[in-house]
Amino acid sequence: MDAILLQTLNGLDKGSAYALIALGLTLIFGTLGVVNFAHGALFMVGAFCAVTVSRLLTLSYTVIDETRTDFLGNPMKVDMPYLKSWLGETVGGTIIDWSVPLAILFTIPVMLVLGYAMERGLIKHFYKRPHADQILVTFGLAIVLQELIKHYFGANPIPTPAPPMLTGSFDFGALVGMDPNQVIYPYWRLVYFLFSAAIIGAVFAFLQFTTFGMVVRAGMADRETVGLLGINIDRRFTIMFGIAAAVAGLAGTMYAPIISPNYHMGMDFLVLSFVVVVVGGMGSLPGAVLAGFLLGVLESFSSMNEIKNILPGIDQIIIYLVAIVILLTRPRGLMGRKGVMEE
Amino acid sequence: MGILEVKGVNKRFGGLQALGDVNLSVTENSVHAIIGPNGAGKSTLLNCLVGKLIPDTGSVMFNGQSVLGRKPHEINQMGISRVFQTPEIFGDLTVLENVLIPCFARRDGAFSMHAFETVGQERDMLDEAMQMLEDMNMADKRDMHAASMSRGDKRRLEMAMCLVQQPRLLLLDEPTAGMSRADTNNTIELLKQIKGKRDITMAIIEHDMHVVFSLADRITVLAQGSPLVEDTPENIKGHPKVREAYLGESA
Amino acid sequence: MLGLEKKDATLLLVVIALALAAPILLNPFPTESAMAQFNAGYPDLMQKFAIYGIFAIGFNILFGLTGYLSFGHAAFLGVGSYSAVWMFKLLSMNVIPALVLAVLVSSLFALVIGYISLRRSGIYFSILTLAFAQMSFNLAYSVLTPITNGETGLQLSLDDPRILGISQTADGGIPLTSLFGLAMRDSVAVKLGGWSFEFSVGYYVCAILMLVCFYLAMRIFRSPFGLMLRAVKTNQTRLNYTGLNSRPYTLAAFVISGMYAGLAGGLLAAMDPLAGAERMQWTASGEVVLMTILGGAGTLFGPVLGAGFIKYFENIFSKINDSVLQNWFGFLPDGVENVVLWVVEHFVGPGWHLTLGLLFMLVVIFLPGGLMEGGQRIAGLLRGKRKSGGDGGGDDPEYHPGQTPHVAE
Amino acid sequence: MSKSNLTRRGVLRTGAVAGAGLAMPTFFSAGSASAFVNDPGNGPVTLGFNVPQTGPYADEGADELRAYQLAVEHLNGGGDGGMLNTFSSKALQGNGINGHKVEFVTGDTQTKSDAARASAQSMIQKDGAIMITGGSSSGVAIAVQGLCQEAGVIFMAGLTHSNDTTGKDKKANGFRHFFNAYQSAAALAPVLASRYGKDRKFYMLTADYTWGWTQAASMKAFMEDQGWTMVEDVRTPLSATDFSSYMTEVQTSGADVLILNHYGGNMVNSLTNAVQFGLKDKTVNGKQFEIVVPLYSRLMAAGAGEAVKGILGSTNWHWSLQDEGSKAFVKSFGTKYGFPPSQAAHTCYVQTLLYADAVTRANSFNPCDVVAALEGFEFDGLGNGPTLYRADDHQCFKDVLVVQGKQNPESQFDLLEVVEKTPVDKVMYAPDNEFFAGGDLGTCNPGA
Repeated sequence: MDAILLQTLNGLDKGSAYALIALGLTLIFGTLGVVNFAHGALFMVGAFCAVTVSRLLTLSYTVIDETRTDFLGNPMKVDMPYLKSWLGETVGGTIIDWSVPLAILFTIPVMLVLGYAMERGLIKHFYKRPHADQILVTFGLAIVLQELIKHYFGANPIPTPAPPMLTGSFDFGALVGMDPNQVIYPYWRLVYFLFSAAIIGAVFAFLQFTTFGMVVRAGMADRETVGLLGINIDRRFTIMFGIAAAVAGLAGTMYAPIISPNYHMGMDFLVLSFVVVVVGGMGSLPGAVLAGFLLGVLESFSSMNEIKNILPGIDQIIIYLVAIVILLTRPRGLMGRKGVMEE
Repeated sequence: MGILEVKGVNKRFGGLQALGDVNLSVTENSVHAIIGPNGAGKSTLLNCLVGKLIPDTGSVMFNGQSVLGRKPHEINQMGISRVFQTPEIFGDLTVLENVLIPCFARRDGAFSMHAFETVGQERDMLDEAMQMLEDMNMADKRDMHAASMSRGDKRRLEMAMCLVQQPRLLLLDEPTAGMSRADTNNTIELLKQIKGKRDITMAIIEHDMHVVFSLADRITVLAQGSPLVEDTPENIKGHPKVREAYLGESA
Repeated sequence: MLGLEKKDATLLLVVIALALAAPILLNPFPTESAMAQFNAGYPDLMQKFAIYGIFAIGFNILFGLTGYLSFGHAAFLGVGSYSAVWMFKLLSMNVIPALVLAVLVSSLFALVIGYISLRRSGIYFSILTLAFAQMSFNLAYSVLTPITNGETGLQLSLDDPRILGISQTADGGIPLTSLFGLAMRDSVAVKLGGWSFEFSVGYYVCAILMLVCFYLAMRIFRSPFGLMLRAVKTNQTRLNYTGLNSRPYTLAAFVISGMYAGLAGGLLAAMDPLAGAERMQWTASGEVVLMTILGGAGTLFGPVLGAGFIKYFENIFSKINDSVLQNWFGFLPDGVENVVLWVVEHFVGPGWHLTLGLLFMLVVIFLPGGLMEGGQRIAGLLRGKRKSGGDGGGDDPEYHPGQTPHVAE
Repeated sequence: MSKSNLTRRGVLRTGAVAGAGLAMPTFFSAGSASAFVNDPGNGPVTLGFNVPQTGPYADEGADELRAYQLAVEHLNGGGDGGMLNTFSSKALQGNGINGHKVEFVTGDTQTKSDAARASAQSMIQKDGAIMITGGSSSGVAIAVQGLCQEAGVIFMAGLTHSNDTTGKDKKANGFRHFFNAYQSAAALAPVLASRYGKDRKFYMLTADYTWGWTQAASMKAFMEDQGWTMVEDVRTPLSATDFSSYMTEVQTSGADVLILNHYGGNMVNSLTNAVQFGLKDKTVNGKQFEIVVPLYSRLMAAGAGEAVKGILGSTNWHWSLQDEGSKAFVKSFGTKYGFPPSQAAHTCYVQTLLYADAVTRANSFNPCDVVAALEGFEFDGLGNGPTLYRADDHQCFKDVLVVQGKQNPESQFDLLEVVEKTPVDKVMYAPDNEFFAGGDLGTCNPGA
């Protein structure tokens, strides 16, 4: 029972990352009709925004410590972050510790600008081109982004811890009235889940309750008609691209403490998130979110020993297996509309 | 006994009765028009004839064989060709290639692996296709990209593609929809020419009365999914029910 | 010639000439010169050119003609390699049975995967093929290790029970793959002035098979069958209402291209008897998509060109390291040299991926028809105003500038 | 550059005359040029450094490349000579290899066996490399080793830890200086038993591929010998990035030790996840819960950050060692690059020196002579103490370091501390040990 509860939690947690990426992909696809293979790279860039902020906050000058020696026997050079010397050990230290949540403030403008630039500079020219061209050009862009990151941050993962207050784990089981010490869950993962839920909620609310959102939704349904009304739909779609990029970026930023950011994490998520989008139904936002959580939970359950003992290797293929079954039984995915991306 | 016999066809979509007890008989070598206001069930009926929809009850017999449950390509192989509202052609191919494809389909059936002969070696097929293009006055356009032609030419090409199959029944789905008066007249002329040159049965779904009365031998009027009346054009013109249900509004 | 029209016959002759003379053409720089770095005329790379050429030609029969974008074709390449290596282990070191089995097994796989995947079109088809390929890869890497030898890759060993052959050579080595005694590794080196050219048996086996595949693809392109496949791409509705069943056509194209992939996989193993699981990974499937589109999907020669381009980058650019760069730019004044080095370093050696990514973007943005379109444009410029449309380039049946409706849908 | 010419008959001899008017082409046929492939003749000798430059192990590859460049510099008489000065064999004089100036080419393995073989092929066929070395994973090492055997050049393996490299996939032309999974387990087992007690229940997460399996099998065998009991050995997909669902299983299993048979990105993520889930602070069966990482890489461990503190594992070499060889190497590497070398860099540097020394002692570049010179070679002064290159399987035998994540690191490089040196006789095994059985070195292949 406790195992099932824990795996559900894990699944929701995994699922929330999938859902956030798939949400952005679907927004872009639904509004602009573009298949964006660079979306995983945007997630990765978001994670490196967290790394960048933590590096910026720890910008240091070097002090020579004569009492210690480095590995070559020379006097040790010690890095002293400016923040600590300006604001003192406690305040400066606390700010540095909170670099990941602080990075959100940095990620949002960076991703909006990056998304805006991507759309205006590149994607715009591909609306009328075949999807294969869109896939290729965004795939090329993904490689370029990832190689640039690798060039400046290296190939190894970079640890980016959560604030000390949120690093530990807590007894989730005891909270919900089970035996203590049975269901231990890390704080940050709960934070991540809540954060994702908030972002998903915000995006839906934005689309549902603002005029801007209404126009965008109308545009997703029927672009021509909205265009006929004299509304500049393209401009709004550009902004939607920025928002989609920001959602992916935020997903990445907050993911940094869970998985140390590395330059290829975008590609790791890309294929999965495409599967999620297709399983959910191309162009369906609720579908993307639902499929994200569903696949996350299934993935978690498939790694349970009881299940692995019956079907060895099932955790290797579960996602793909589910994708195949759903696509064969529900041709348009779970919640897809008719006619999207068919002939 | 007509070449196409529709008996007691019903089709529901959820709560909506799209077709209710439709009976229809198309005599060989006649031009049979099916008319009716929007939402009368014309398209649903057509889709039942070509295999895109399967009726809930009833039978559709073509030349003595049921078409129900068959796929569109099987029905075509039985001898029914279809002209669409907006011309469906192979836009990326040349005009000649467009006409060649039905030639091959007629000779080789629904699937064949002629992967090793070049198209250029198929003299018979080429001759036949060229002959058809000449008949349709399109021989000079043989190497054009089909997508780059005018709408009228596309319609003409689509007709050529259907006719080269020598179908026993040609289904036309609002062949003049959205056309100018001049284009419509040209299309009527074209159809008359076609009819004059060969033995062919046509079923036309149309709401342009001008077209219908110029071409049809018999007319079925559909209203709310059921045939209201079936008769010759002259009688239909004067039929009170028809005037009430349909012509009254537009006349 | 060979039942081809004049234009195609000319193209075939040109490709034959290029393929046969490749060992010379690809080594344009004298061995000792600084530019020798860019020579590509060594057996392994030339074999890769030919093999991935076959892979891309086959992929193009599916994608270029029918517009169905498979993201799982690497699975067939991998299956072909595994079958071939097993044949070497169990039967004989002759490449013929290995290649035959590779083609057969991959065609079976393609039949099953294609039968299921082709029930959907557009991007749903792409994801289905991707899912199958990823499952094959994941399983080959882990659970199926007894058959695939997992991470290490399936290799020959000294105790293979080779029925028609010896387990070990007299001097205790593993026997070489061969064609009736002519070993794939054999080669003749020719020195001519400062140049050195190497003619390898393996390369010519690959090249001849590539030419055969190219010729077959050409016949398919020009056949009624090929016409139907192109019709599938442009309008499936009309095709069905013309009495043609599109499913067997697409399935046939899928299986044919799977067989091409299997042959390519078998040849990889024949040249170098190892089959690794990562040959089946989705990135490997992506690579053949890139090759085909980079060269020009739907064109006959484009995929071969694209394959050559990517393999060239992978093998030549990645080997340019700091000391090579310093060699080249050593003549510059120090400050300038450092700047140049800093810029160039981004793009070579470890940065070759970046160069490749940029190249894709540039080609896709400016040359939607791939490198073939680039070639045609240059040819057009050279021809100048002598011709304005009419016959020839204007209505090249291979080139479809229009929107391809269900590519990746 | 003279190339190999392997034809058995003068296939093209008649066509040769066609080059009339040009300089007369020279053809080579078997035996006319040399007894082995890529003979340097009187010119410089080319070594091929085949390391991952792209992909997840790129940083490790870059460090290996630094070590190789340093080794070439030292061999050619540049720099401070590094471990040339402490090496027990004094054959190397700083005049290249056996008087031949050393040049090198580099390639990218991408950590894929296909790409690694293609890259090695190009070095052998195009650049005339006579020895290939490098790599950062066992799959690649075994694949390239097989290729070198066929092509007839020497392969000096870089970082490869699987038993198979010198076990069932061993080759006459291939040599491994790095230790292996069996030795890791052998070295760790007594330390684990003495620190954590005899009565422990351990749970293993194992990367689901060959290396992971050999590591897991070795750990299981040795820990059970120490009286520990295994609760479960769970295989995780190589592609996994989030191990949370596996951690959940650990939590509820009743085990009190977790052994992570993971490497690279897998190790970083699984260790981070384990700590996130509070396993390090857990008490089970009245005992403190412990985590063990059998194979440590300092470069990778950095990615796990704080999580490595206090975690035991093994390593081939560490820069903080205080023997003369290690000190000399750290000094020349650190002076040149500004940071200490990794264990990957160390093994690559040592392998290059060992090859050069063997050629010099044999006075021949012929791979078969080099093999003979390396087999059974005993040496010291290269950082691991007295070492034997065993003739039976071409595996080096030396002390194995047991290390622990440092609680109070002084710098970003100061992540691990050596807590125990398991002497070589504890990690020695018979060539036909069950974990290594099934392979056959075969005979050396000189290629021509």
